[in-house]
Amino acid sequence: MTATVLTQIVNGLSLASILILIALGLAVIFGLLGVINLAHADLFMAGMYAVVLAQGVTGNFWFGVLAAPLIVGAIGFVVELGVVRWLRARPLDTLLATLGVGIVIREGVKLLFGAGYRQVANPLPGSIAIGPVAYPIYRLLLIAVTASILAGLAAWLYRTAPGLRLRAMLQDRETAAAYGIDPERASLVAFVVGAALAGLAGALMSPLVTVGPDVGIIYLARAFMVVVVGGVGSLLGLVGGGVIIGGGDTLAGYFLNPTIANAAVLVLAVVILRFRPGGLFR
Amino acid sequence: MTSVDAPPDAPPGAALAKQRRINLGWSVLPNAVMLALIVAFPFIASDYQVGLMTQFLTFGLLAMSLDLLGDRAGLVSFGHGAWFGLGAYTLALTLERLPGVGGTYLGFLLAASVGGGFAALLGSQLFLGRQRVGGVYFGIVTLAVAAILQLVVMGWSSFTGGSNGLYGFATPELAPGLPLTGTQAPYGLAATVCILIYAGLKWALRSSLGLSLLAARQNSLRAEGIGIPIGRFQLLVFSAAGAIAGIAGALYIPVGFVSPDLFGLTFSTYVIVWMVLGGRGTLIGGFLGAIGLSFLETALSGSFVTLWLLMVGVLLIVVVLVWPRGAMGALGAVTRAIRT
Amino acid sequence: MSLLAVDEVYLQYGASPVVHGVSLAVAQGEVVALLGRNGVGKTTLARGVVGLTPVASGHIWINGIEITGIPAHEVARHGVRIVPQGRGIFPRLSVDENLRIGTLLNPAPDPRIRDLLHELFPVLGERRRQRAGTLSGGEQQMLAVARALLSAPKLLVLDEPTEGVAPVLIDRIEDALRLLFAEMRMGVLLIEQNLDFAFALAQRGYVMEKGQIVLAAATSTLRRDAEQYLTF
Amino acid sequence: MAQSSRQLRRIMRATFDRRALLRGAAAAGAVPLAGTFRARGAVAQNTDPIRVGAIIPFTGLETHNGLSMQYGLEIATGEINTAGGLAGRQVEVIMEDDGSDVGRGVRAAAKLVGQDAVEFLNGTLTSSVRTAVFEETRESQTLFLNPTYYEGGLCDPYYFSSGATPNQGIEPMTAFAMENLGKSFYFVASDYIWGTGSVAAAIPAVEAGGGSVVGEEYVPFGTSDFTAVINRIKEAAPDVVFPFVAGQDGITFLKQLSDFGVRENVEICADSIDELIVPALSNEVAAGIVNCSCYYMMLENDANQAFLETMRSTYGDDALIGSFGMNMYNNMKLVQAAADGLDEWTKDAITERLREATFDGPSGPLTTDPSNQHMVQNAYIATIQPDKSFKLEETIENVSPQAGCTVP
Repeated sequence: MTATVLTQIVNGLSLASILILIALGLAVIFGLLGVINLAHADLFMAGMYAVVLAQGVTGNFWFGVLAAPLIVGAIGFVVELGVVRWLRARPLDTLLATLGVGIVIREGVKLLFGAGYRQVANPLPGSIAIGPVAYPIYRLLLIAVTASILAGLAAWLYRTAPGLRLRAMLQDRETAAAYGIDPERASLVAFVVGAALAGLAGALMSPLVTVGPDVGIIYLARAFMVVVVGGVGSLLGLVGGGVIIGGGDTLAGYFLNPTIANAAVLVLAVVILRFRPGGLFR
Repeated sequence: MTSVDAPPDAPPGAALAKQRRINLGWSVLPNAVMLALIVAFPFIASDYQVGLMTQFLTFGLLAMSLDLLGDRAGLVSFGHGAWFGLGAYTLALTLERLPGVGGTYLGFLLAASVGGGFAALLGSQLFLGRQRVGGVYFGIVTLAVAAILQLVVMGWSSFTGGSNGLYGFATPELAPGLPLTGTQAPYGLAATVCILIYAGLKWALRSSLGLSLLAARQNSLRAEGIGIPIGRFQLLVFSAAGAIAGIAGALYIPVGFVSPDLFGLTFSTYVIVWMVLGGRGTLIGGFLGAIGLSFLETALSGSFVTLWLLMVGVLLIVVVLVWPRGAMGALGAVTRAIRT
Repeated sequence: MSLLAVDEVYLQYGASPVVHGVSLAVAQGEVVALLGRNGVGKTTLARGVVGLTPVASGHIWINGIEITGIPAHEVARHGVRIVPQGRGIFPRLSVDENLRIGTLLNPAPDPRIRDLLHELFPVLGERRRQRAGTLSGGEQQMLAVARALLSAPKLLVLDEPTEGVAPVLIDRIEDALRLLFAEMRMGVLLIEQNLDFAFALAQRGYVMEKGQIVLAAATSTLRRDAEQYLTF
Repeated sequence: MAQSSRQLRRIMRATFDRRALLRGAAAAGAVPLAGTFRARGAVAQNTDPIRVGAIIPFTGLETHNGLSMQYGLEIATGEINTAGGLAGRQVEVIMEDDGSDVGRGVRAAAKLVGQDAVEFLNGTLTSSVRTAVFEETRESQTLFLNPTYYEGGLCDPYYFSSGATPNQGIEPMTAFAMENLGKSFYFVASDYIWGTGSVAAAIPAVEAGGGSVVGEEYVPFGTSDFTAVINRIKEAAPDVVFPFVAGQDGITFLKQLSDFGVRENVEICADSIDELIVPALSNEVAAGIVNCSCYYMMLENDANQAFLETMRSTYGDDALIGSFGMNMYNNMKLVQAAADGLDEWTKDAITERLREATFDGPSGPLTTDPSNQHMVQNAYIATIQPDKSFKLEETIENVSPQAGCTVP
């Protein structure tokens, strides 16, 4: 019985870390720019294909993990300069335009790589025993990696000058500009970082799921729930959202049939949004 | 949190408000041409195309209701297809239990009430609270609600037919001996309902209520300051849009089946694309966008497939960036150019 | 050559013209007041000077370098700072972080100035970890001034520093500013409605009405003649 | 591009070309449709190409199958046209994308039948699309050939299926598994008609063979995390897991089963993992899976070798084909066999002859079972090797289809 409980706890932790990882890029762009990036799911997917590409060239998964944020960050660079920049202060238009960007990325990947599935092998097969429970190494690693990325992001935002610039720009664009902060550049940095994080998440998730052009869509709604349930614009909120959705999913998945569990978590998210539109952790 | 953002070149609904002043011929002409085309279509097109057009009219009505929601309440639903699905399932389930004329009319009535009622229920929770849930949050909530409904429809197969959808329910009948079979009768019904709803909306939006809606939409802060209850307005518009979407779904029934795909993200995304590319804030733009794009897709997707979607994506970006009022905006620019 | 030279500048707010052909100058070490009733275009002019509102026509120079039409963050690189109306502090950043914004363009501020600021505004040291939004109005004003001065500006634009500040604090701010202006020798364009405050600090001033300069004179003259333009 | 402009012209022409009431006429019991147009002008149009409508998921959930189905279809068409066509007329194929979506699938069928006036339909993949298209073709009495294995239950005089019925895939698989892998089974299925129908067919097969079912479970589309399911599997400790999880979810499930170490004690058998799917699996995940299918690329017969050679020279050496693609080919070749020696193409003549048609091709001999119009065919059980190649374990020859219905 303790083994079951322990397994469920680790499962919940693992799922929460996965959801946080996936939602990170979305949260950064939403939180810092107020932009809902509907292309997030497809940037995430592009990260997976970056691994497929890098693995194909070098034969090493970890090169893919390095390449993904660079490649997807570059896509983000183009999208910000070409699209998002021109729609400032028109949030719904940004939403619609990034919907288009997502379609273009998805269909572009289909043109480049074909519509079939690609495989990314688990680079660290095998399990580690945690007490009575054997748990896959790679999933445990993901928990640690997610925690490190969160810590790194927090340090960057709260301890460095670029982070300070971004947060200042987020609060008051004009005053920030009057103090020498280039708001256009700061926005670009925020978007590229968000996109790179989406790519990194895709790369890290690629061994766990099926790599295909439509894979991102599955995660989009879930990532939104994590971001808004916790509260936009706060890393703490993101962690909270991930734990609530991930934990809720694991718990419901254990007791209920998967379809009902799925619906139950969505209902929970809607109810939270209804009563705390700003998120739980604000 | 209500985000009010309009395309920069014109305030929402401005075209409508101005239209009264502009010389009558120019505002009536496009509508007359549209009307003539809709009436003439069954006489010039093949049966296959009339059947197709019937479906696309229902899509057009759905896009029109989404445009109503966006233009008058500043809300974009990412799950609007779900209301269409609700209407379609409602009529199908009614006809399964009560075939014939009675079931048909009851079903249509129920479809409108279920669509409108569900929107009212959800809207009362979202818009009337201390903190209104609007803007992108409304989009996310509707996305989740559609996903929940889809899971319910898929999971409750004894009632809804599950992933299989529903088949073999009775054919709706408008009057004894006038079943909605073939292509002409369903087309006639769909076309009539579309025209009536469009005319009704045009009329309603020019009434004093419609104008206060417009005022509220254009400056929500000031409107709230002078005591216009924005939350209740949004609730009203959302319920109306939900009811129209429900009717549109019911009109889809002569196709002969309903499936849970109607609740999917893909379908709802399509509705948004139709509205944006057709032209926001005009009602007729989304309607024409739905019909035009659906026809193009049917004609081209066999040969283009991936390229077709790629083009839709590019077009979506370009239209939002440089032509926020879509095809209707382009048309307006052309007519203005001709006139001057 | 003056530090700031504004020549026949026209500015618009949206589509409506607000400032019509204003010319003025501020020399180094000089405190110049810009006076006028609400809505005559003072703030728009200030925003125009620092690059936040685009100049419709006319020219603006800093130390002989034309800055007309360049974006605000680049104007800032020419040593121009603004303490905007309503203070423009970043409410969700800490007091310390707000001050760090001031040092972004001046990474090694003069330690004497730093000490002086601490001395004059001790509350900023006491509350350095607090969110700036939790400070009182006067404290926020002190923060905004300190932030601007830490960046060692050549030209400081102060837009209504006394607005919404408790009267006791106004005197303290006035004393502190007098000391700092004397110490730092920058040019100051001071926009004020509080005439006593303005006359106590400025050597000369301009009076605006309906988007135009209607009077330019030394403070002593202004004290006498400004009445007709400035009664509220 | 050329094809699309042709299609556009066709639409333009059709716009001014009033046709008889589609469904109205069919409902009134008039002469079947597609044939009507042809028969009327038969003398003059005898040399017109025979149009074939293909419904293929090029986008959506089942995208990855699209190309394979196109290959099979086009290779067969090429062979038929080289050999002189059907009843002396060349074949022209019109492909439509169903987006793996029921509404679009039905619209595609309506376009192919109503506007393009195709002589028959070949295709559909997902069970929801197939069922919806079946409803339409049954009403309009259109000839419809299905290439995909499925849960069965569709019978109509104008409907033929080369796709395996449950007893041609699931039953041989469970029988083999009970003999070689273990007796207790755990079923995980996508929560829709194929998944539930397949489990419904598998349970009696297991129980009849003396095995036991220790768990069955249905997951919604888009499931990306199977940890809860995997926990339940571990607790139930079955000998064999038999998944019916569709599309990318199915691959994700297999990956995660491996990650969680379930494979150390549990065998996996399947009826849906062929050469088209394994590229998405790593060697560790794929190795050891036992699968039953009616076609593999590794089958060693002359027809298959010739087919693969044609495919690789036409579409490149990486081109892959699975059982759906092969059945697109088989369907065309069955029609060719039925049309052999026929002077004039009419739908009823072809349908009549399809009921007795046979074709011995890459997947082995196919014979129509006239009672349900599904195919008598071979079932092949194969094990995936560490290098992801398939090793044939057993061939069950000439399995009669049990479609769960008979043609009225």
